[in-house]
Amino acid sequence: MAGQASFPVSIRVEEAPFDPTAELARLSGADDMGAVVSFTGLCRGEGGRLAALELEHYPGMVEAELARLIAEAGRRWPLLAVTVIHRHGRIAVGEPIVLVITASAHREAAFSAAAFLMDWLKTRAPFWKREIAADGTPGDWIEAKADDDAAASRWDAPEAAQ
Amino acid sequence: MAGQASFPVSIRVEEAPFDPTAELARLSGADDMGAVVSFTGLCRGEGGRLAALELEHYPGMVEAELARLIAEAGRRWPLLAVTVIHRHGRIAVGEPIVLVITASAHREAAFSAAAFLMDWLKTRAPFWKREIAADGTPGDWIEAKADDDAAASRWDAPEAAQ
Amino acid sequence: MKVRYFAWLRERVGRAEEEIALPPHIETVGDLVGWLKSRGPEFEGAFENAAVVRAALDHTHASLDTRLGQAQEVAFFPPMTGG
Amino acid sequence: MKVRYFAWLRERVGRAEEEIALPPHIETVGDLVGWLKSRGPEFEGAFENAAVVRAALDHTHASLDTRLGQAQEVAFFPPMTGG
Repeated sequence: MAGQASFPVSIRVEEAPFDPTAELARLSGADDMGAVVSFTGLCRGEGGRLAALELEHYPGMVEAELARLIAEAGRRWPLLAVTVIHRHGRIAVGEPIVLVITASAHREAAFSAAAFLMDWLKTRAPFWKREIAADGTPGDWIEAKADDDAAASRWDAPEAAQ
Repeated sequence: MAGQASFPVSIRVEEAPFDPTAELARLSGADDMGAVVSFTGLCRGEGGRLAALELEHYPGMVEAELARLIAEAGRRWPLLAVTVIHRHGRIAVGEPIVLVITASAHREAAFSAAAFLMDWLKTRAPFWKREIAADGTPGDWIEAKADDDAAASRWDAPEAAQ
Repeated sequence: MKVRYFAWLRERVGRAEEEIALPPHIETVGDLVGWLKSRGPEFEGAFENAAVVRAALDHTHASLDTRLGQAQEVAFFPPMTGG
Repeated sequence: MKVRYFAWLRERVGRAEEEIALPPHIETVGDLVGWLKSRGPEFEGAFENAAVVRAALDHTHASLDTRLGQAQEVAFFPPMTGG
Protein backbone atom coordinates (compact mmCIF):
# COMPACT_ATOMS: atom_id res chain seq x y z
CA MET A 1 0.00 0.00 0.00
CA ALA A 2 2.97 2.34 -0.10
CA GLY A 3 4.03 4.51 -3.01
CA GLN A 4 2.82 7.43 -5.01
CA ALA A 5 0.45 7.39 -7.94
CA SER A 6 2.00 8.20 -11.33
CA PHE A 7 -1.03 10.17 -12.57
CA PRO A 8 -2.67 13.43 -11.43
CA VAL A 9 -4.41 12.91 -8.09
CA SER A 10 -6.67 15.35 -6.29
CA ILE A 11 -7.70 14.59 -2.70
CA ARG A 12 -9.83 16.98 -0.69
CA VAL A 13 -11.37 16.50 2.74
CA GLU A 14 -13.46 19.51 3.63
CA GLU A 15 -16.52 20.74 5.44
CA ALA A 16 -18.05 22.97 2.77
CA PRO A 17 -20.48 21.55 0.22
CA PHE A 18 -18.90 20.83 -3.16
CA ASP A 19 -20.33 20.74 -6.65
CA PRO A 20 -19.75 17.33 -8.29
CA THR A 21 -20.35 18.79 -11.74
CA ALA A 22 -17.68 21.47 -11.29
CA GLU A 23 -15.21 18.79 -10.19
CA LEU A 24 -15.95 16.69 -13.26
CA ALA A 25 -15.42 19.75 -15.47
CA ARG A 26 -11.99 20.30 -13.87
CA LEU A 27 -10.70 17.11 -15.48
CA SER A 28 -8.97 18.05 -18.69
CA GLY A 29 -8.99 15.24 -21.21
CA ALA A 30 -5.63 13.87 -22.24
CA ASP A 31 -5.33 12.54 -25.81
CA ASP A 32 -5.78 8.99 -24.58
CA MET A 33 -8.51 9.65 -21.97
CA GLY A 34 -11.42 7.64 -23.35
CA ALA A 35 -13.43 6.90 -20.21
CA VAL A 36 -14.36 8.92 -17.14
CA VAL A 37 -16.48 7.44 -14.35
CA SER A 38 -17.83 9.49 -11.47
CA PHE A 39 -19.52 8.32 -8.31
CA THR A 40 -21.42 10.78 -6.15
CA GLY A 41 -22.69 9.62 -2.75
CA LEU A 42 -25.55 11.73 -1.40
CA CYS A 43 -27.17 12.07 2.01
CA ARG A 44 -30.48 10.14 1.97
CA GLY A 45 -33.44 11.32 4.01
CA GLU A 46 -34.65 7.79 4.81
CA GLY A 47 -38.22 8.70 4.00
CA GLY A 48 -38.18 12.00 5.88
CA ARG A 49 -36.76 10.48 9.09
CA LEU A 50 -33.45 12.38 8.85
CA ALA A 51 -32.49 16.05 8.49
CA ALA A 52 -28.77 15.44 8.05
CA LEU A 53 -25.76 13.31 8.80
CA GLU A 54 -22.90 14.43 11.01
CA LEU A 55 -19.54 13.08 9.89
CA GLU A 56 -16.59 12.85 12.25
CA HIS A 57 -13.18 12.24 10.69
CA TYR A 58 -9.54 11.72 11.65
CA PRO A 59 -7.65 14.63 10.08
CA GLY A 60 -4.30 13.59 8.68
CA MET A 61 -5.09 9.90 8.57
CA VAL A 62 -8.00 10.42 6.16
CA GLU A 63 -5.78 12.10 3.58
CA ALA A 64 -2.99 9.54 4.06
CA GLU A 65 -5.37 6.60 3.73
CA LEU A 66 -7.08 8.03 0.63
CA ALA A 67 -3.67 8.53 -0.99
CA ARG A 68 -2.82 4.89 -0.23
CA LEU A 69 -6.12 3.66 -1.70
CA ILE A 70 -5.59 5.70 -4.87
CA ALA A 71 -2.01 4.46 -5.25
CA GLU A 72 -3.30 0.89 -4.90
CA ALA A 73 -5.95 1.55 -7.57
CA GLY A 74 -3.17 2.86 -9.81
CA ARG A 75 -1.27 -0.38 -9.40
CA ARG A 76 -4.33 -2.43 -10.37
CA TRP A 77 -5.62 -0.40 -13.34
CA PRO A 78 -4.02 1.92 -15.92
CA LEU A 79 -5.45 5.20 -14.63
CA LEU A 80 -4.95 8.67 -16.07
CA ALA A 81 -6.43 10.73 -13.23
CA VAL A 82 -8.26 10.30 -9.91
CA THR A 83 -10.20 12.77 -7.81
CA VAL A 84 -11.59 12.00 -4.35
CA ILE A 85 -13.51 14.59 -2.34
CA HIS A 86 -15.08 13.72 1.01
CA ARG A 87 -16.94 16.06 3.30
CA HIS A 88 -17.07 16.07 7.08
CA GLY A 89 -19.26 17.89 9.57
CA ARG A 90 -22.98 18.35 9.02
CA ILE A 91 -24.33 17.23 5.65
CA ALA A 92 -27.97 17.96 4.90
CA VAL A 93 -30.27 15.50 3.14
CA GLY A 94 -29.78 15.74 -0.62
CA GLU A 95 -26.24 17.11 -0.37
CA PRO A 96 -23.24 15.21 -1.76
CA ILE A 97 -21.01 13.47 0.80
CA VAL A 98 -18.36 11.93 -1.39
CA LEU A 99 -17.18 12.17 -4.98
CA VAL A 100 -14.84 9.74 -6.73
CA ILE A 101 -13.76 10.36 -10.33
CA THR A 102 -11.55 7.96 -12.27
CA ALA A 103 -10.21 8.42 -15.80
CA SER A 104 -8.62 5.83 -18.05
CA ALA A 105 -8.25 4.97 -21.72
CA HIS A 106 -11.01 2.34 -21.50
CA ARG A 107 -14.24 1.98 -19.60
CA GLU A 108 -13.53 -1.25 -17.75
CA ALA A 109 -10.56 0.23 -15.86
CA ALA A 110 -12.44 3.43 -15.02
CA PHE A 111 -15.53 1.54 -13.77
CA SER A 112 -13.54 -1.00 -11.75
CA ALA A 113 -11.25 1.58 -10.16
CA ALA A 114 -14.20 3.79 -9.12
CA ALA A 115 -16.06 0.84 -7.57
CA PHE A 116 -12.87 -0.36 -5.85
CA LEU A 117 -12.14 3.10 -4.41
CA MET A 118 -15.67 3.44 -3.04
CA ASP A 119 -15.65 -0.06 -1.54
CA TRP A 120 -12.29 0.44 0.17
CA LEU A 121 -13.03 4.02 1.17
CA LYS A 122 -16.17 2.83 2.98
CA THR A 123 -14.26 0.33 5.10
CA ARG A 124 -10.81 1.97 5.40
CA ALA A 125 -11.09 5.78 5.36
CA PRO A 126 -11.54 7.06 8.95
CA PHE A 127 -14.99 8.66 8.83
CA TRP A 128 -17.88 7.97 11.18
CA LYS A 129 -21.49 8.94 10.54
CA ARG A 130 -24.13 9.89 13.07
CA GLU A 131 -27.77 10.49 12.22
CA ILE A 132 -29.44 13.85 12.84
CA ALA A 133 -33.20 13.32 13.07
CA ALA A 134 -35.71 15.47 11.20
CA ASP A 135 -36.36 17.43 14.42
CA GLY A 136 -32.64 18.20 14.78
CA THR A 137 -31.89 15.70 17.56
CA PRO A 138 -28.54 13.92 17.27
CA GLY A 139 -29.22 10.21 16.88
CA ASP A 140 -27.21 7.01 16.79
CA TRP A 141 -23.84 6.41 15.26
CA ILE A 142 -24.40 4.41 12.08
CA GLU A 143 -23.12 0.86 12.37
CA ALA A 144 -20.76 -0.57 9.78
CA LYS A 145 -22.55 -2.90 7.38
CA ALA A 146 -21.55 -6.50 6.66
CA ASP A 147 -22.48 -5.71 3.04
CA ASP A 148 -19.73 -3.09 2.90
CA ASP A 149 -17.16 -5.54 4.27
CA ALA A 150 -18.22 -8.07 1.65
CA ALA A 151 -18.00 -5.45 -1.11
CA ALA A 152 -14.50 -4.48 0.02
CA SER A 153 -13.28 -8.05 0.37
CA ARG A 154 -14.13 -8.92 -3.24
CA TRP A 155 -11.04 -6.86 -4.16
CA ASP A 156 -8.75 -8.73 -1.74
CA ALA A 157 -7.51 -11.46 -4.06
CA PRO A 158 -5.01 -10.15 -6.61
CA GLU A 159 -6.88 -12.01 -9.37
CA ALA A 160 -9.96 -9.90 -8.60
CA ALA A 161 -8.09 -6.88 -9.93
CA GLN A 162 -9.20 -7.58 -13.49
CA MET B 1 -37.07 -6.27 -23.51
CA ALA B 2 -40.47 -4.58 -23.83
CA GLY B 3 -42.02 -2.17 -21.38
CA GLN B 4 -41.45 1.25 -19.98
CA ALA B 5 -39.19 2.25 -17.14
CA SER B 6 -40.94 3.35 -13.95
CA PHE B 7 -38.41 6.12 -13.21
CA PRO B 8 -37.47 9.36 -14.99
CA VAL B 9 -35.58 8.56 -18.19
CA SER B 10 -33.86 11.02 -20.50
CA ILE B 11 -32.62 9.79 -23.88
CA ARG B 12 -30.99 12.12 -26.36
CA VAL B 13 -29.30 11.32 -29.67
CA GLU B 14 -27.88 14.46 -31.17
CA GLU B 15 -25.11 15.92 -33.25
CA ALA B 16 -24.12 18.91 -31.10
CA PRO B 17 -21.51 18.54 -28.38
CA PHE B 18 -22.96 18.20 -24.91
CA ASP B 19 -21.63 19.10 -21.50
CA PRO B 20 -21.53 16.05 -19.18
CA THR B 21 -21.33 18.25 -16.11
CA ALA B 22 -24.49 20.17 -17.03
CA GLU B 23 -26.32 16.87 -17.53
CA LEU B 24 -25.22 15.62 -14.13
CA ALA B 25 -26.44 18.87 -12.56
CA ARG B 26 -29.87 18.37 -14.16
CA LEU B 27 -30.48 15.37 -11.92
CA SER B 28 -32.47 16.55 -8.92
CA GLY B 29 -31.89 14.36 -5.90
CA ALA B 30 -34.91 12.55 -4.55
CA ASP B 31 -35.01 11.92 -0.79
CA ASP B 32 -33.78 8.36 -1.31
CA MET B 33 -31.20 9.05 -4.04
CA GLY B 34 -27.97 8.00 -2.35
CA ALA B 35 -25.77 7.08 -5.32
CA VAL B 36 -25.21 8.61 -8.75
CA VAL B 37 -22.77 7.08 -11.23
CA SER B 38 -21.84 8.75 -14.49
CA PHE B 39 -19.87 7.36 -17.39
CA THR B 40 -18.47 9.68 -20.06
CA GLY B 41 -16.93 8.18 -23.17
CA LEU B 42 -14.53 10.52 -24.96
CA CYS B 43 -12.95 10.51 -28.40
CA ARG B 44 -9.32 9.36 -28.06
CA GLY B 45 -6.61 10.69 -30.36
CA GLU B 46 -4.70 7.39 -30.47
CA GLY B 47 -1.40 9.18 -29.94
CA GLY B 48 -2.07 11.95 -32.44
CA ARG B 49 -3.10 9.57 -35.24
CA LEU B 50 -6.73 10.76 -35.30
CA ALA B 51 -8.44 14.14 -35.66
CA ALA B 52 -11.95 12.87 -35.03
CA LEU B 53 -14.45 10.04 -35.27
CA GLU B 54 -17.44 10.12 -37.61
CA LEU B 55 -20.47 8.32 -36.16
CA GLU B 56 -23.25 7.04 -38.37
CA HIS B 57 -26.49 6.04 -36.66
CA TYR B 58 -29.93 4.62 -37.41
CA PRO B 59 -32.41 7.31 -36.40
CA GLY B 60 -35.50 5.92 -34.74
CA MET B 61 -33.97 2.57 -33.94
CA VAL B 62 -31.30 4.13 -31.73
CA GLU B 63 -33.87 5.79 -29.50
CA ALA B 64 -36.05 2.66 -29.40
CA GLU B 65 -33.10 0.40 -28.56
CA LEU B 66 -31.79 2.73 -25.83
CA ALA B 67 -35.26 2.83 -24.27
CA ARG B 68 -35.33 -0.98 -24.28
CA LEU B 69 -31.87 -1.18 -22.66
CA ILE B 70 -32.88 1.28 -19.95
CA ALA B 71 -36.13 -0.58 -19.26
CA GLU B 72 -34.11 -3.80 -18.94
CA ALA B 73 -31.71 -2.09 -16.51
CA GLY B 74 -34.75 -0.97 -14.51
CA ARG B 75 -35.93 -4.56 -14.24
CA ARG B 76 -32.52 -5.68 -12.95
CA TRP B 77 -31.75 -2.91 -10.46
CA PRO B 78 -33.85 -0.50 -8.34
CA LEU B 79 -33.09 2.68 -10.29
CA LEU B 80 -34.34 6.20 -9.54
CA ALA B 81 -33.26 7.91 -12.77
CA VAL B 82 -31.31 7.21 -15.96
CA THR B 83 -29.90 9.58 -18.57
CA VAL B 84 -28.29 8.45 -21.83
CA ILE B 85 -26.93 10.93 -24.35
CA HIS B 86 -25.14 9.77 -27.49
CA ARG B 87 -23.77 11.95 -30.25
CA HIS B 88 -23.56 11.22 -33.95
CA GLY B 89 -21.75 12.94 -36.81
CA ARG B 90 -18.22 14.27 -36.43
CA ILE B 91 -16.73 14.14 -32.93
CA ALA B 92 -13.33 15.75 -32.42
CA VAL B 93 -10.60 14.21 -30.26
CA GLY B 94 -11.22 15.10 -26.60
CA GLU B 95 -14.96 15.63 -27.03
CA PRO B 96 -17.53 13.43 -25.27
CA ILE B 97 -19.30 10.81 -27.38
CA VAL B 98 -21.60 9.22 -24.86
CA LEU B 99 -22.88 9.90 -21.36
CA VAL B 100 -24.70 7.43 -19.11
CA ILE B 101 -25.96 8.52 -15.70
CA THR B 102 -27.65 6.14 -13.27
CA ALA B 103 -29.13 7.00 -9.89
CA SER B 104 -30.20 4.64 -7.14
CA ALA B 105 -30.47 4.45 -3.37
CA HIS B 106 -27.23 2.46 -3.11
CA ARG B 107 -23.95 2.39 -4.98
CA GLU B 108 -23.95 -1.22 -6.13
CA ALA B 109 -27.11 -0.78 -8.22
CA ALA B 110 -25.91 2.52 -9.71
CA PHE B 111 -22.48 1.10 -10.62
CA SER B 112 -23.85 -2.15 -12.07
CA ALA B 113 -26.59 -0.45 -14.08
CA ALA B 114 -24.16 2.06 -15.59
CA ALA B 115 -21.68 -0.68 -16.58
CA PHE B 116 -24.51 -2.83 -17.96
CA LEU B 117 -25.92 0.04 -20.03
CA MET B 118 -22.51 0.84 -21.52
CA ASP B 119 -21.76 -2.82 -22.31
CA TRP B 120 -25.12 -3.39 -23.99
CA LEU B 121 -25.13 0.00 -25.70
CA LYS B 122 -21.78 -0.83 -27.32
CA THR B 123 -23.08 -4.05 -28.86
CA ARG B 124 -26.79 -3.26 -29.38
CA ALA B 125 -27.30 0.47 -30.10
CA PRO B 126 -27.06 1.07 -33.87
CA PHE B 127 -24.02 3.34 -34.14
CA TRP B 128 -20.99 2.83 -36.39
CA LYS B 129 -17.68 4.64 -36.03
CA ARG B 130 -15.25 5.60 -38.75
CA GLU B 131 -11.83 7.10 -38.11
CA ILE B 132 -10.89 10.55 -39.41
CA ALA B 133 -7.09 10.77 -39.64
CA ALA B 134 -5.11 13.71 -38.27
CA ASP B 135 -4.83 15.09 -41.83
CA GLY B 136 -8.63 14.99 -42.23
CA THR B 137 -8.78 11.87 -44.46
CA PRO B 138 -11.70 9.54 -43.74
CA GLY B 139 -10.26 6.21 -42.64
CA ASP B 140 -11.57 2.75 -41.91
CA TRP B 141 -14.77 1.76 -40.20
CA ILE B 142 -13.87 0.60 -36.72
CA GLU B 143 -14.37 -3.12 -36.26
CA ALA B 144 -16.43 -4.49 -33.41
CA LYS B 145 -14.26 -5.88 -30.63
CA ALA B 146 -14.49 -9.36 -29.19
CA ASP B 147 -13.83 -7.70 -25.82
CA ASP B 148 -17.05 -5.75 -26.14
CA ASP B 149 -19.03 -8.88 -26.95
CA ALA B 150 -17.51 -10.57 -23.91
CA ALA B 151 -18.33 -7.56 -21.72
CA ALA B 152 -21.93 -7.58 -22.94
CA SER B 153 -22.37 -11.32 -22.54
CA ARG B 154 -21.42 -11.26 -18.86
CA TRP B 155 -24.90 -9.77 -18.30
CA ASP B 156 -26.68 -12.52 -20.24
CA ALA B 157 -27.30 -14.93 -17.42
CA PRO B 158 -30.14 -13.73 -15.17
CA GLU B 159 -28.04 -14.65 -12.12
CA ALA B 160 -25.43 -12.07 -13.19
CA ALA B 161 -27.96 -9.36 -12.46
CA GLN B 162 -27.69 -10.02 -8.72
CA MET C 1 -41.03 -2.83 -47.94
CA LYS C 2 -38.33 -0.32 -47.15
CA VAL C 3 -34.79 -1.71 -46.91
CA ARG C 4 -32.05 0.36 -45.28
CA TYR C 5 -28.29 -0.14 -45.23
CA PHE C 6 -25.76 1.37 -42.85
CA ALA C 7 -21.99 1.91 -42.56
CA TRP C 8 -19.86 -0.24 -44.87
CA LEU C 9 -22.89 -2.26 -45.95
CA ARG C 10 -24.42 0.99 -47.26
CA GLU C 11 -21.18 1.80 -49.07
CA ARG C 12 -20.91 -1.65 -50.65
CA VAL C 13 -24.48 -1.80 -51.93
CA GLY C 14 -24.18 1.80 -53.11
CA ARG C 15 -27.39 3.10 -51.56
CA ALA C 16 -28.75 4.07 -48.12
CA GLU C 17 -32.27 2.76 -48.68
CA GLU C 18 -34.69 1.49 -51.28
CA GLU C 19 -38.27 0.30 -51.63
CA ILE C 20 -38.61 -3.28 -52.75
CA ALA C 21 -41.59 -5.40 -53.67
CA LEU C 22 -41.03 -8.66 -51.83
CA PRO C 23 -41.05 -11.61 -54.23
CA PRO C 24 -43.17 -14.61 -53.17
CA HIS C 25 -41.66 -17.26 -50.88
CA ILE C 26 -39.45 -14.69 -49.07
CA GLU C 27 -40.54 -15.34 -45.51
CA THR C 28 -37.52 -14.73 -43.26
CA VAL C 29 -34.67 -12.24 -42.97
CA GLY C 30 -32.39 -15.00 -44.27
CA ASP C 31 -34.61 -15.53 -47.33
CA LEU C 32 -34.39 -11.80 -48.03
CA VAL C 33 -30.59 -11.83 -47.74
CA GLY C 34 -30.45 -14.72 -50.20
CA TRP C 35 -32.66 -12.86 -52.67
CA LEU C 36 -30.68 -9.60 -52.26
CA LYS C 37 -27.44 -11.45 -53.03
CA SER C 38 -28.96 -12.56 -56.34
CA ARG C 39 -29.42 -8.94 -57.44
CA GLY C 40 -25.82 -8.23 -58.41
CA PRO C 41 -22.15 -8.31 -57.42
CA GLU C 42 -22.45 -5.30 -55.06
CA PHE C 43 -25.04 -7.22 -53.00
CA GLU C 44 -23.12 -10.48 -53.34
CA GLY C 45 -20.04 -8.69 -51.94
CA ALA C 46 -21.87 -6.80 -49.19
CA PHE C 47 -23.52 -9.93 -47.81
CA GLU C 48 -20.74 -12.45 -48.52
CA ASN C 49 -19.84 -12.88 -44.84
CA ALA C 50 -23.14 -13.53 -43.04
CA ALA C 51 -21.32 -13.56 -39.68
CA VAL C 52 -20.76 -9.79 -39.83
CA VAL C 53 -24.20 -8.75 -41.02
CA ARG C 54 -26.83 -7.71 -38.49
CA ALA C 55 -30.49 -7.04 -39.24
CA ALA C 56 -33.39 -5.17 -37.67
CA LEU C 57 -37.12 -5.31 -38.39
CA ASP C 58 -39.05 -2.14 -37.60
CA HIS C 59 -36.25 -0.89 -35.32
CA THR C 60 -35.87 -4.16 -33.41
CA HIS C 61 -32.89 -6.53 -33.67
CA ALA C 62 -33.66 -9.63 -35.72
CA SER C 63 -31.83 -12.78 -36.75
CA LEU C 64 -31.67 -14.62 -40.06
CA ASP C 65 -34.56 -16.85 -39.13
CA THR C 66 -36.83 -14.04 -37.91
CA ARG C 67 -39.99 -13.96 -40.08
CA LEU C 68 -40.58 -10.71 -41.96
CA GLY C 69 -44.30 -10.82 -41.13
CA GLN C 70 -45.91 -7.40 -41.49
CA ALA C 71 -42.68 -5.43 -40.99
CA GLN C 72 -42.58 -2.08 -42.80
CA GLU C 73 -38.81 -1.62 -42.65
CA VAL C 74 -35.86 -3.96 -42.62
CA ALA C 75 -32.31 -2.75 -42.04
CA PHE C 76 -28.92 -4.38 -42.58
CA PHE C 77 -25.72 -3.21 -40.92
CA PRO C 78 -22.36 -4.36 -39.53
CA PRO C 79 -21.83 -5.16 -35.85
CA MET C 80 -22.33 -1.97 -33.86
CA THR C 81 -19.43 0.15 -32.62
CA GLY C 82 -21.04 2.99 -30.66
CA GLY C 83 -20.30 4.17 -27.16
CA MET D 1 2.65 8.93 23.22
CA LYS D 2 -0.51 10.63 22.00
CA VAL D 3 -3.67 8.53 22.14
CA ARG D 4 -6.74 9.63 20.18
CA TYR D 5 -10.32 8.37 20.30
CA PHE D 6 -13.07 8.82 17.71
CA ALA D 7 -16.87 8.51 17.41
CA TRP D 8 -18.55 6.46 20.14
CA LEU D 9 -15.19 5.36 21.54
CA ARG D 10 -14.41 9.05 22.14
CA GLU D 11 -17.78 9.50 23.82
CA ARG D 12 -17.36 6.44 26.04
CA VAL D 13 -13.86 7.29 27.28
CA GLY D 14 -14.92 10.92 27.72
CA ARG D 15 -11.99 12.50 25.88
CA ALA D 16 -10.81 13.04 22.31
CA GLU D 17 -7.11 12.65 23.03
CA GLU D 18 -4.53 12.42 25.77
CA GLU D 19 -0.78 12.08 26.28
CA ILE D 20 0.26 8.93 28.07
CA ALA D 21 3.57 7.69 29.33
CA LEU D 22 3.74 4.10 28.18
CA PRO D 23 4.34 1.73 31.09
CA PRO D 24 7.07 -0.89 30.62
CA HIS D 25 6.19 -4.18 28.90
CA ILE D 26 3.52 -2.53 26.69
CA GLU D 27 4.80 -3.64 23.29
CA THR D 28 1.78 -4.11 21.03
CA VAL D 29 -1.52 -2.36 20.33
CA GLY D 30 -3.22 -5.22 22.18
CA ASP D 31 -0.99 -4.68 25.22
CA LEU D 32 -2.00 -1.00 25.19
CA VAL D 33 -5.71 -1.88 25.00
CA GLY D 34 -5.28 -4.20 27.98
CA TRP D 35 -3.57 -1.48 29.97
CA LEU D 36 -6.16 1.17 29.00
CA LYS D 37 -8.98 -1.13 30.18
CA SER D 38 -7.36 -1.23 33.60
CA ARG D 39 -7.67 2.53 33.97
CA GLY D 40 -11.36 2.64 34.85
CA PRO D 41 -14.90 1.62 33.97
CA GLU D 42 -15.20 4.11 31.08
CA PHE D 43 -12.21 2.41 29.38
CA GLU D 44 -13.42 -1.03 30.37
CA GLY D 45 -16.76 -0.23 28.70
CA ALA D 46 -15.32 1.41 25.61
CA PHE D 47 -13.03 -1.50 24.85
CA GLU D 48 -15.21 -4.36 26.09
CA ASN D 49 -15.94 -5.68 22.59
CA ALA D 50 -12.55 -5.98 20.88
CA ALA D 51 -14.25 -7.04 17.61
CA VAL D 52 -15.58 -3.52 17.04
CA VAL D 53 -12.45 -1.57 17.94
CA ARG D 54 -10.05 -0.52 15.21
CA ALA D 55 -6.62 1.04 15.72
CA ALA D 56 -4.15 3.11 13.77
CA LEU D 57 -0.46 3.87 14.42
CA ASP D 58 0.77 7.18 13.00
CA HIS D 59 -2.20 7.35 10.56
CA THR D 60 -1.84 3.76 9.35
CA HIS D 61 -4.25 0.93 10.12
CA ALA D 62 -2.90 -1.48 12.73
CA SER D 63 -4.07 -4.68 14.38
CA LEU D 64 -3.92 -5.84 17.99
CA ASP D 65 -0.60 -7.56 17.45
CA THR D 66 1.05 -4.63 15.67
CA ARG D 67 4.08 -3.49 17.69
CA LEU D 68 3.93 0.11 18.91
CA GLY D 69 7.61 0.62 18.03
CA GLN D 70 8.49 4.29 17.67
CA ALA D 71 4.93 5.44 16.86
CA GLN D 72 4.10 8.97 18.00
CA GLU D 73 0.34 8.61 17.84
CA VAL D 74 -2.08 5.76 18.33
CA ALA D 75 -5.79 6.08 17.59
CA PHE D 76 -8.77 3.92 18.51
CA PHE D 77 -12.11 4.05 16.72
CA PRO D 78 -15.15 1.98 15.66
CA PRO D 79 -15.40 0.39 12.20
CA MET D 80 -15.54 3.15 9.62
CA THR D 81 -18.79 4.33 8.05
CA GLY D 82 -17.76 6.99 5.53
CA GLY D 83 -18.64 7.29 1.88
